[in-house]
Formats: sequence, structure tokens, C-alpha cells
Amino acid sequence: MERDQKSAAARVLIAVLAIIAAALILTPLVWMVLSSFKSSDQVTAYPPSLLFRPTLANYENLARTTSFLAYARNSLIESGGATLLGLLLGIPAAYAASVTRASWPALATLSARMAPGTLFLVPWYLAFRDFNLIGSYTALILTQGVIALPIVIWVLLPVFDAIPRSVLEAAQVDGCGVLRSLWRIGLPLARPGIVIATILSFVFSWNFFLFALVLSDHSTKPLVVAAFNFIGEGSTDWGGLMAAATLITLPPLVLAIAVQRWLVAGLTLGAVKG
Amino acid sequence: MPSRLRLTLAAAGILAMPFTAHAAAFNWQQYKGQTIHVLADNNPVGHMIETNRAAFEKKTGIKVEVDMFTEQQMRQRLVTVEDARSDPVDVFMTLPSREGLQFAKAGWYADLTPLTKDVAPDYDFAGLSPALIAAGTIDGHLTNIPVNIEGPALYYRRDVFQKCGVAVPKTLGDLPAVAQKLRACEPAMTPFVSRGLRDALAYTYSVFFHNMGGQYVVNGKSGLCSSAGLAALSLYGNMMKEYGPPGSVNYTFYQISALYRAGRAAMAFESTNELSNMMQGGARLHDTGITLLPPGPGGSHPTVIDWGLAISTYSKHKGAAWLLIQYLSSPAVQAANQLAGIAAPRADIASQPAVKQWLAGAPVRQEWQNTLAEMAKTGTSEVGYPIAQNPLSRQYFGDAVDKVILGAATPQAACAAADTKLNALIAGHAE
Amino acid sequence: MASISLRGVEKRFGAVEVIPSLDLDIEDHEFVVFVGPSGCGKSTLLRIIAGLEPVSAGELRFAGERANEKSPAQRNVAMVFQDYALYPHMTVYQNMAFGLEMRRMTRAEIDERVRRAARMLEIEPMLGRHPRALSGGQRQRVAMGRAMVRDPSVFLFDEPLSNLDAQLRGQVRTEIKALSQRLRTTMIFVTHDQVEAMTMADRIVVLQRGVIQQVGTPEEVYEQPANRFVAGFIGAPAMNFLPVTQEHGAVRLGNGTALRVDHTRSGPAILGVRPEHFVAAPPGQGLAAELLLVEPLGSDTLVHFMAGEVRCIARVRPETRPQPGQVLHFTVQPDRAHLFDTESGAAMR
Amino acid sequence: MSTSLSSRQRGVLALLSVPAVGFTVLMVAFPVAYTLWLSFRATPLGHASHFIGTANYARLLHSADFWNSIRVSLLLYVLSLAMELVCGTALALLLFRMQRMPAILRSILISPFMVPPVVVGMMFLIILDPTIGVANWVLGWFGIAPSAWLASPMGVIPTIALIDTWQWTPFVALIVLGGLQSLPPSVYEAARIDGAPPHRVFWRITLPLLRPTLVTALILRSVDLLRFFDIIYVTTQGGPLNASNTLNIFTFHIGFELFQFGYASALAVTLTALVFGVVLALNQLRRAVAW
Repeated sequence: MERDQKSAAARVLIAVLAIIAAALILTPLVWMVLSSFKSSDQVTAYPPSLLFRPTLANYENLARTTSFLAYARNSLIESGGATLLGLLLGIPAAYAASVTRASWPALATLSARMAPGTLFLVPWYLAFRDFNLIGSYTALILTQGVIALPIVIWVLLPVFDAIPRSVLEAAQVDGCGVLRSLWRIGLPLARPGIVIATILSFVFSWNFFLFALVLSDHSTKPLVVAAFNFIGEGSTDWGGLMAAATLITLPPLVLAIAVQRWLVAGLTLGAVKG
Repeated sequence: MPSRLRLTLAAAGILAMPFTAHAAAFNWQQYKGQTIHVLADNNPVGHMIETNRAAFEKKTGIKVEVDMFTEQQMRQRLVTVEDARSDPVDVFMTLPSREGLQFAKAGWYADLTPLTKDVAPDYDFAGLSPALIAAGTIDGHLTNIPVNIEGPALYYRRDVFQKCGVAVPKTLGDLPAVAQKLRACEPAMTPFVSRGLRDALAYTYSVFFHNMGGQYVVNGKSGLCSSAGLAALSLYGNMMKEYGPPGSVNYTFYQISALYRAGRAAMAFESTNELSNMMQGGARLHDTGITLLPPGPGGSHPTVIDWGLAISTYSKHKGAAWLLIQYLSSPAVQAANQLAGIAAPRADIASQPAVKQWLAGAPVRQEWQNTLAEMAKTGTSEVGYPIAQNPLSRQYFGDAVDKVILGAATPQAACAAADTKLNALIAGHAE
Repeated sequence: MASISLRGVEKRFGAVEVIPSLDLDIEDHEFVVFVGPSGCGKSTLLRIIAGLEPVSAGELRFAGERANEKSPAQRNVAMVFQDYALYPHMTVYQNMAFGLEMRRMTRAEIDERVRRAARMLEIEPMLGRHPRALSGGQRQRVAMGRAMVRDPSVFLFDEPLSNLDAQLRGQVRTEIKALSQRLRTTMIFVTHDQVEAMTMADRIVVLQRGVIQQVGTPEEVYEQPANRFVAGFIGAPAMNFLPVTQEHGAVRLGNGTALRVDHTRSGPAILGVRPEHFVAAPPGQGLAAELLLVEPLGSDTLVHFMAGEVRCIARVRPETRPQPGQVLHFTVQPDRAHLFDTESGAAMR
Repeated sequence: MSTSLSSRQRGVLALLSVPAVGFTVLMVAFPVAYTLWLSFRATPLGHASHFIGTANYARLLHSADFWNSIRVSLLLYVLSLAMELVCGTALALLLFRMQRMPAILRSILISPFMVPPVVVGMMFLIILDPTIGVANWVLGWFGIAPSAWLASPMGVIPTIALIDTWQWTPFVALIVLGGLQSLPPSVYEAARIDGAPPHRVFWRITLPLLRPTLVTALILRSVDLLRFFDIIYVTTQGGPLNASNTLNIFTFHIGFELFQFGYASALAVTLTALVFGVVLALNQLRRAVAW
């Protein structure tokens, strides 16, 4: 009886905390989305207009004046490519680093994130120019891949670490080589981690504009670089910016929603540990 | 960009047709089939390029691709590309008052002088502001062609001034008193706002400085702390500190326009370029007046600058690039620009019928036009120190201004600290 | 199907020498138990045989063939892990089928083998479940089944009973023993529990610090321990050790008491007496023992007493109903007494 | 455990890292070498550079702005990191506890880091404007005096840390959630049976088991926080009075506003070395907490 009351109280507490957290997290997002339905002068109006006549003008304007879909496609190709590249190279590396407990490969791949992004601009520009790759998807996927790769590796390291060694050894005894253990045992067991790594690296490369700023050209410009079209002297279009931001945020959000079901907890390891 | 503006521009494009019709002698099609890349700043001038792109492409058969970024992004891309001596940029927008000397020294500007000889008959090169052309000519090379003029102007609320029984200050010295009265009569309103962000305030501060009688370089030394300089520093700092909005130290055009548009400021000292932004939504269209900053002991020296179009030294399509510049700076296109709130660097534009009609549409437009005309006549484009390291000089005195705004130092102390660095900079000791 | 022989096998982890140099022969069809306290190297040895651990030196032969370089799969071993190491994302069926799949067996054959093993282990109803839905005992069976289906030439068990409760442990012990008799496969079983070793093994290998102390049948290691370590490790309660001086046909304890034993020489020694080899003696004879603690076990009763400095345990008949504080007198069965060298601990014969 | 691998396995495992490491080296080696080279040179804009020894480094060591930027960077780093780890772990626990929350809601709760950082900066520029911002307006309802937020030299760093915490807490939460989901539930059950109250379970069981995951979050956030850029770039550009002039912002200014590439390279090298040092130290932590 007492226990029931206690857990009921705990549930209420958790619910209250959840609501507070949600409010703090959501308020700016709501502001962003609401602003995308306002005209620019309404966005910056004071006091803020809570009740306003929503307008679709920002979105219409976006559709009319910006090759939004083309940019979105570019972003998808580049971030998708970079994420794939990151997963392809990162999963085996993380697995190896976890099994051998040697962390230097993981550290090495992080090196690209230790230097300021601006350090890469000129040298990369020179290098990609020599390979005639300026403005190519290849250049953008490769450079964004440098961003995605360490995220994949570092997110997966503890996940692979949590797989009991004996399970991998059992696979070895069952006749699996290193690669096959990774494929048949490591990958399925690390699935929630891989999902998270995918979301994170996708979002990172989706929103990273610096490299694309100099390496993309007209036909390969990603969305986030195009978003700058809304900011500028004499032309800061707050409503348009927020509409663009809302639309830019949507694809990663959709991705996150879509992969949620792979994120179910308690999927696996509980059964074999202890 | 507000859609209304775009429509106006399109209409202007049609209007512009007759001007180009009899220019048959000039071969606009000579670079047909080429593609040129334009690096543009995301401001009304940049948008103007985008707006005129289709008509130009049709006229010349040249394909134009415009990459538009915020000013800093644009510069970041430009410097990467130019530093690599690479050619993906043919035409770029440039702020001669800021980076002219620096870029010229770096050799990034192609010399336009020979190209100006080969123009369509109706181009009227001489009609472009001689002062700006002179300022853009460095070591005998014409570095850019101006496509607009702009400067900080005083936007003020006629209705509030009337209600509070104050007039536009006659001199710079009257400014605090006026602000004081406005504060007393409209306590909810910010009496005065201008730029406070370190790297942005040179534009507005320079007018205070010059009107007070200041000169940035006197006999090879920094003149920041002359008595006129100190007076300017005190006045600007105090206006922002006492009568500016809280947080004014971070203010640049984003906040200033938003504040003024929302009806929360009685006076805003901001670029003429912001006109359409400030008027957006229509709330300010009929209660706003525009004028120059009042003169001070040193007279009236409004800042007037231009955005110019330059051709990259490394461009492989200089001929086609020049056609674009020529087209965009032609009297016909510039007249159309004026209707969109982009002041043309051509004195005789205002007398064109379409422009006249637009100006008559709202009193604020006429005032805006008058202010710009005055700027063009009496203005100076000295924004910060006239040295290659101009951007760094802006940071140094920007720091001093911010210290005063924040009350972190007396004007004397703040100025002295900046002056030491500036003198070293002028002497070329610092890189 | 496979005899195993180890020659000069060494294992070092960095600077730490876990197994100095070891020779061992395991016959085909033999059930061998490695036993020893934790850290004695028994699991390492098992993992070396499995192929999970490369040797630092020496040679390993399976059926006469060098196997050092062979992978676990090539050695055709199957292993049951201490934590069972079931694949958590696979059903019981898939767990058991996995190793066969790796051997490219046909579906039909896999199915047949899995079902046969499941039947044998009585886990057929669980084939569709995931390991997380099984109890500890059931998981243990699945782990065995996974090993069985492979029809391996060597079966390896790494303390597979340590996670089971006592009752289940006894039951599974019997099952494994029965299984070994039915399958007639070479089996190596690692445990730190000497009861498991005694009850299951054809031969026991007693290890300490990576060194084999004795290899022999359960009877041999129990009755003729090669040294004091083996003597003390095998048997519960443990053998009592008393410092003595040997005289002809007798040993003299520190307090002067003389006890008759066989095989004496002369000089100091350690007398080893198992609790059940103390014999009640009439008052005044032998060792006078004032009982400190009495533990009735039902079948017999353990009594604790001090013999000089040494605490001893003797097994007495429960009918005598001894009480703490009471004084009993013991002699030892002369032919069951063990004498060990004071220095080396080696049995004196 | 690592010594238990056969040489063949070691070989295969080493090969598994080769693509990742090789790719990174291929991409990173040239820029880093180039920057290092440039850091020893004077680079007059548009003209050939020339060797000047360690003059650029000497210059930064004697620059008050440099030391200020180190101080600002570290302050912002510590403040943001602490808040993000605490809030991120809390949010992860919340998401973990509320398993049945609809996917869409969960996704929205983790979405702030999906908003482009530049937009976040612009957004908070308006939301936190002392005069026309929503923040002060809302706080006003509760009788809280308006704050200058980004415009106060004292308040700017905490404010930026708050913005960053808003944006990146979900990122940390997601990583921690991944860790929580690979923890054995039996441990909680065991602890509950032992009669431990929930908060004890958290401190004594969950948190220690989460350490490797937290170190991952720590390292991933550290590399970004030590190079703090986007939000400052959009909001204060290092001001007011250098109060938010992080090393990365400072480096950017020198390089891409003032075009002093040699000096900027020396600063970039220094920043990289700083981040590298911190990561190495944190990596030791990773080893120490592995279980």
C-alpha cells in the first residue's frame, strides 16, 4: 500500500519533470514554427503577437524564389552519402577498437574534429581543385564524411564494449571469423547504437555549412547554405528564415521518427549479462 | 525579400526596355554561351543582381549563376577562392570603403579601365558618381563599378516628435537634449538607437566622428583622441548608454531595424539600405522621417559608401563579366533599382519620370532620396582608417566605443588604449 | 574422435607468466576435469585448447596433428561458457543452428540435428523463444544444446554450473555425466569445485599457478595426492595438516603425543589426515581433543578441535552425539595417513 | 583481453581500422601540414609568403587577446559541458523511463540539435533581445527584471552556455540513451530486490555503468565546445568587449576578417593542440572507466 503510494508519487514527479523539460525544450521550437507563419515585422513585433493571422506567404515565397527542392536533394545526397560513408568505415573501426581495446584509431579519426573548421577551407579548396572536384558531390560527401565518421565510431565504442566477450567467442567457436562475428553478432546487437549513430551523423553533416560554403557550387549547394539567403543587411527576412529553418529541420526529424522503432530498449544484452 | 518588392522590380524591368532598344550598334551577344559566376552579398544590391539575371541572360546569351551569402560568408568564400588563385568567381560584390585597398594590394581586382572604353552607346560612364569612381581607382586601376550608394541616415518618428513637442536636432550637440525630452514624454520608447556591435559600428560612428571635426589620420598619426575625437566618442557612447536600448552593445542592423519597425525606437541611425526593411508591414511608412545626422562643430560629413561590382583577376570570362557589370550599372537598370529602394550612384536618375512617380508615393521616400542626394554631394567614404588594414582599425576603435557604451572605461582611457594600437597599425608595425 | 596432447605449452600475458610450461595428454573419449583455485590457469588452459587463446610457446596436437594455428572451428571443438554466451538476438533454435549454418550444412540437416538435440535436452518447447525469456537452467541447456548439435570432437565446459542454484547444479552435473557416456566425445570440464571434479571426471587435472600438480582418476588424487596442495584441495572438509617428527612407525606431535602411522622415515614432516581417518580411541590414548565446534551433517558429524596450534576437523559417527567442550581421543588409521615433505610439500612414500 | 587474440585475428582487426584511419589521414594530413607550414610564415595578402620562424607563435604568446580567448574558451567549455552532461543524462533517463512515449514526441524532444546552429543563433538574437525579445517579456510576468543577456560582458558567456545547452542537451541525451539501452536490466532488478531506493540505484548502479557512454558524450561535446563558434559568430561576434571571443572566433577574425593567414594558422595550430590535449586526457578517462 505504502509502496503503491510511493510509486504513484514518483510517477507524478516524473510526469511533472517531463512536462517542464518538454516546455523548456519546445518553447524555442514553437517560437520558430510560429514565426514561420508570420510576416517579418510580426516576428520581431513587441509585445510578441500570440494571436495572429497565420500566413503561408513565407512558404510560398520559399517555394517560388528558392530552388528549395533542389537544395534539399543536394543535402540529402551529401548528408546521406556522408552518413553512409561514416557508417561503412566507422562500424568496422569501432568494432576493432572495442575488441582490441586499442583506442588510437578512434582518436585518429577524431582529429578532424579537433581542428577549427576554417583550417581546412583553403587546403581542401586547393586539393579538391587539383582533382577537379570543386562543386562535386564527391567533395562534399568526403568532407562531410570526416564529420560523420568520428561520431559513428565514438557512439559505437561503448555499445560494442557492452557486448560480452563470451558471446563473440562463442561465435568464434561456432566458426565465425572476425568479419562474420561483426556481421552476424556485433551488428545486430549494436543496432540501437547504430541507429543513434546514424541520426547523429546525419544531423551533423546536414547542418554543417562551412565546408559546403567553399566546396559546393551552384548545383550542389545544400539547404543549410541556402538558408543564409534569408539573412543580410537590408534584407533579413525573419519569417522566411524561420520557414526555411522549419523545413530544414524536418528531414532529420522525420528520419528520427522513422528509426525510433529500432531504438526499443532492453532489446538484447540484458539476457546474457549476469 | 518581400514579395512586393520583387514584383516592383519585375515591373521596372519592363519599363527599362525602351532604353536598351536603340543600342543595336553594340554587340551584346559577343560572349553568347559563356557562363559566369557571381558572388553576391545578401542585401538589396545582391537581390538586384538576381532580379535582373533573367533579362540579362536573354539579352546576351550568357548564363549567370549567382551565389548569395551574408557579408562574412561571402568574404570567406571569396578569400578562399582568390587566395587559391582560382577562377570559380568571375564577378563579386565589394565594399571599397572597407576592403578596397586591401584587395587591390592583394591583386584580386582586375583593372576595369580598358573595359570602360568598350561600352554600349547609352551606358553613360560619366554619369556614374565621379567621387565613387575616383575612390574606386587605386594606383591608376579602376577596381570596381559602383552599383548603389548608401549611408547611415537618421530615421525618426514624426508622430512622436510632434507629440513630445521636439524638433529634429539642429546640431549634434542637441542630440542628448532631444533624446532626454523623448525619454520623458515616451518612457516606453528607446529614444535613440544605432550600431553597437564592434565590427559594425564604424559605419555609423564615423559620421559622429567626422561631424565633430575628427580626422582618422593626421600627419601620419591616429587622430582618434583629438579633442574632436574624444567629443565624438563621449557623445556616441553616451547616446547609446543613456538613451539606447539595453544591450545596444550588440546591436547591428538586425536589431535596429526590428526595434524601429516594432515602434520601439524614436530615432534610429541606420543605413539607407534598411528602408524597405523598416517600412515592412507598413506600420512605419507614414510616421517616419529621414534626414542626415545633424552637423557638428566640424560640419556635416555623412558617410556615403557604395557596393561595387568587381571582376576577379583570375576570371577566365572577363569579357562576359564586364557585360554583366555594364548592364547592371546602366542608367536603365539603375533607374529600376531606385524604385526598389536601391539608391543609384547616378545623379540624374531622380529626374526620370518613373522614379519621380515612385518618390511621390510616400513622403518618406522623397526624404530618403533627398538625404541620399545630400550624402552623395557632401559625403565621405572614409569609414575607419584609410589604410590597407582598415578592417583591423575598425576593431580597435570599435573596442573603444564599446567600452564607453558599457561604462567599462572613460572615453579618455578607452581612446588612449585604442590609439596606441592604431598608431602601431598606421606605422605598419603590426602585420 | 580426438586425443589432445600439449607439449611444453606456455602462456604469458605481457610480463605475467600464467602457464610456465605444461605437458598433458588427453585420451579420446575421455572426460577430463581441470580443477584448481581461481587464478590457477585452468580457464586459460581450456581457452588454449579451444583456440581462443594463442600459446606463447609449445605445441598443441589434436589427434596427433599440430593444431596451434587452427581456429576453434577448424579444431572442431564446442564450448559451453560460464555465462552461456547465448546470442541474445537469436531464438533458441537459431542459437543452436548458428554453428551448423557456419558449416554450410543443409537446412534439413540443421533442422534434424537441432530437433534431436532439443529433444535430448527437453527444450523442444522453447525453440522459438529468445534467451531473455528463459530461466537460468534453461539457458544452460540451450548452451549445451548449441554445443551438442555440432557433433564436435571435443566438448569444452568453462565452469558451466557456477551460475546455477545448488539443486539444479547437482541435477545438471548428473545430466552432463550421462551425456558424456552417451555421446562418447572427448570432454574437458573446468571447475573450481572439487565435488564436481570428483563426481564427473574420468581423470582429474589439478592445477596451481599454471602448473599441473597431479593427473589421475578421482580415486588416485583422493587417495594418493601427489603433494600437500592436491591433498588439501581435493576432499571436503579439507585434509588436516599437522607438523610432526617421524620416528620408527610413528610420528610425534608438537605436544609430545605419538601416533602410529605406516611408511615413516625420520626427521620432520607434515602429517596429513582426512577428517574421516581419525579413529576414536579410548580415553588416555592418542590425541586428546577438546571439541570447539560440532557440526551435525546427518550422515555424520564434524567436530572441530585444536591439535597444538592447528585447528583440526574430524568426522565422527552421528550416534556419538558429541558436545562442545567434551574431550574426545583420536588416533589415525595408520595406512591412511599421509606424510609430506616440510619444504616441498611433496608426498613421502 | 586484448592479448587473447590470435595474430590472424589481430591482422583482420587491424585491417578493419585501416579504411577509417586511412580516410581520415588522407583528408586531414594535408590541411594540418599546410596550416603548420603556414604558421611559420608571413602571408601578405595576394603575395608569396615567406618564412619568419616562430614569430607568429611569439606574437600570440604576447597577445592579451589570445590569453583572453583561452580564458573565455575554457570558461564556456566548462560551463556548457557541465550543464549539457547533467541535463542530457536527466533527459535520457526521462526518455528511458517513458518508453511508451509516442515516437513523434520523443523525436521532437530531441530535435533542438537538428535546427541549424546559425538559425539557433539568429532565433535567440531576437528571443533574447533585451527590448523586444520574448524572454524578458515572459520573465516579466513573474516579476523578474529584464536581463541584458548577450549584451552584458558578465552575462554573455552564461547566456551562450544556456543557448548551447538548449541545443545540445538532446544530443547528449541520445548518446546516453544508447548507453542506457545496452545496460543489463537485471542489474536494476537485482538492485531493486536488494531494496535500494531509486536514487541510490541511479548513483550506485546506473551512473557507474554509464561511465563509458558518458565519456563518449564528454569527448564528442568537448571537441565541439572547445572550438565554440557558430552561435557566437551569429550573435555577438566575440563581444561585448571580447567577453565571448573564444579562441576559434578569434582565429576566424584574424584569418577571414583580417586575412592574416600566417598568424591565424599559428592560432589554429594552438587551438588544435589544446583540443588534442584535452581529448588525450579524456581518453585516459575512458580507459580508466571501462568495465
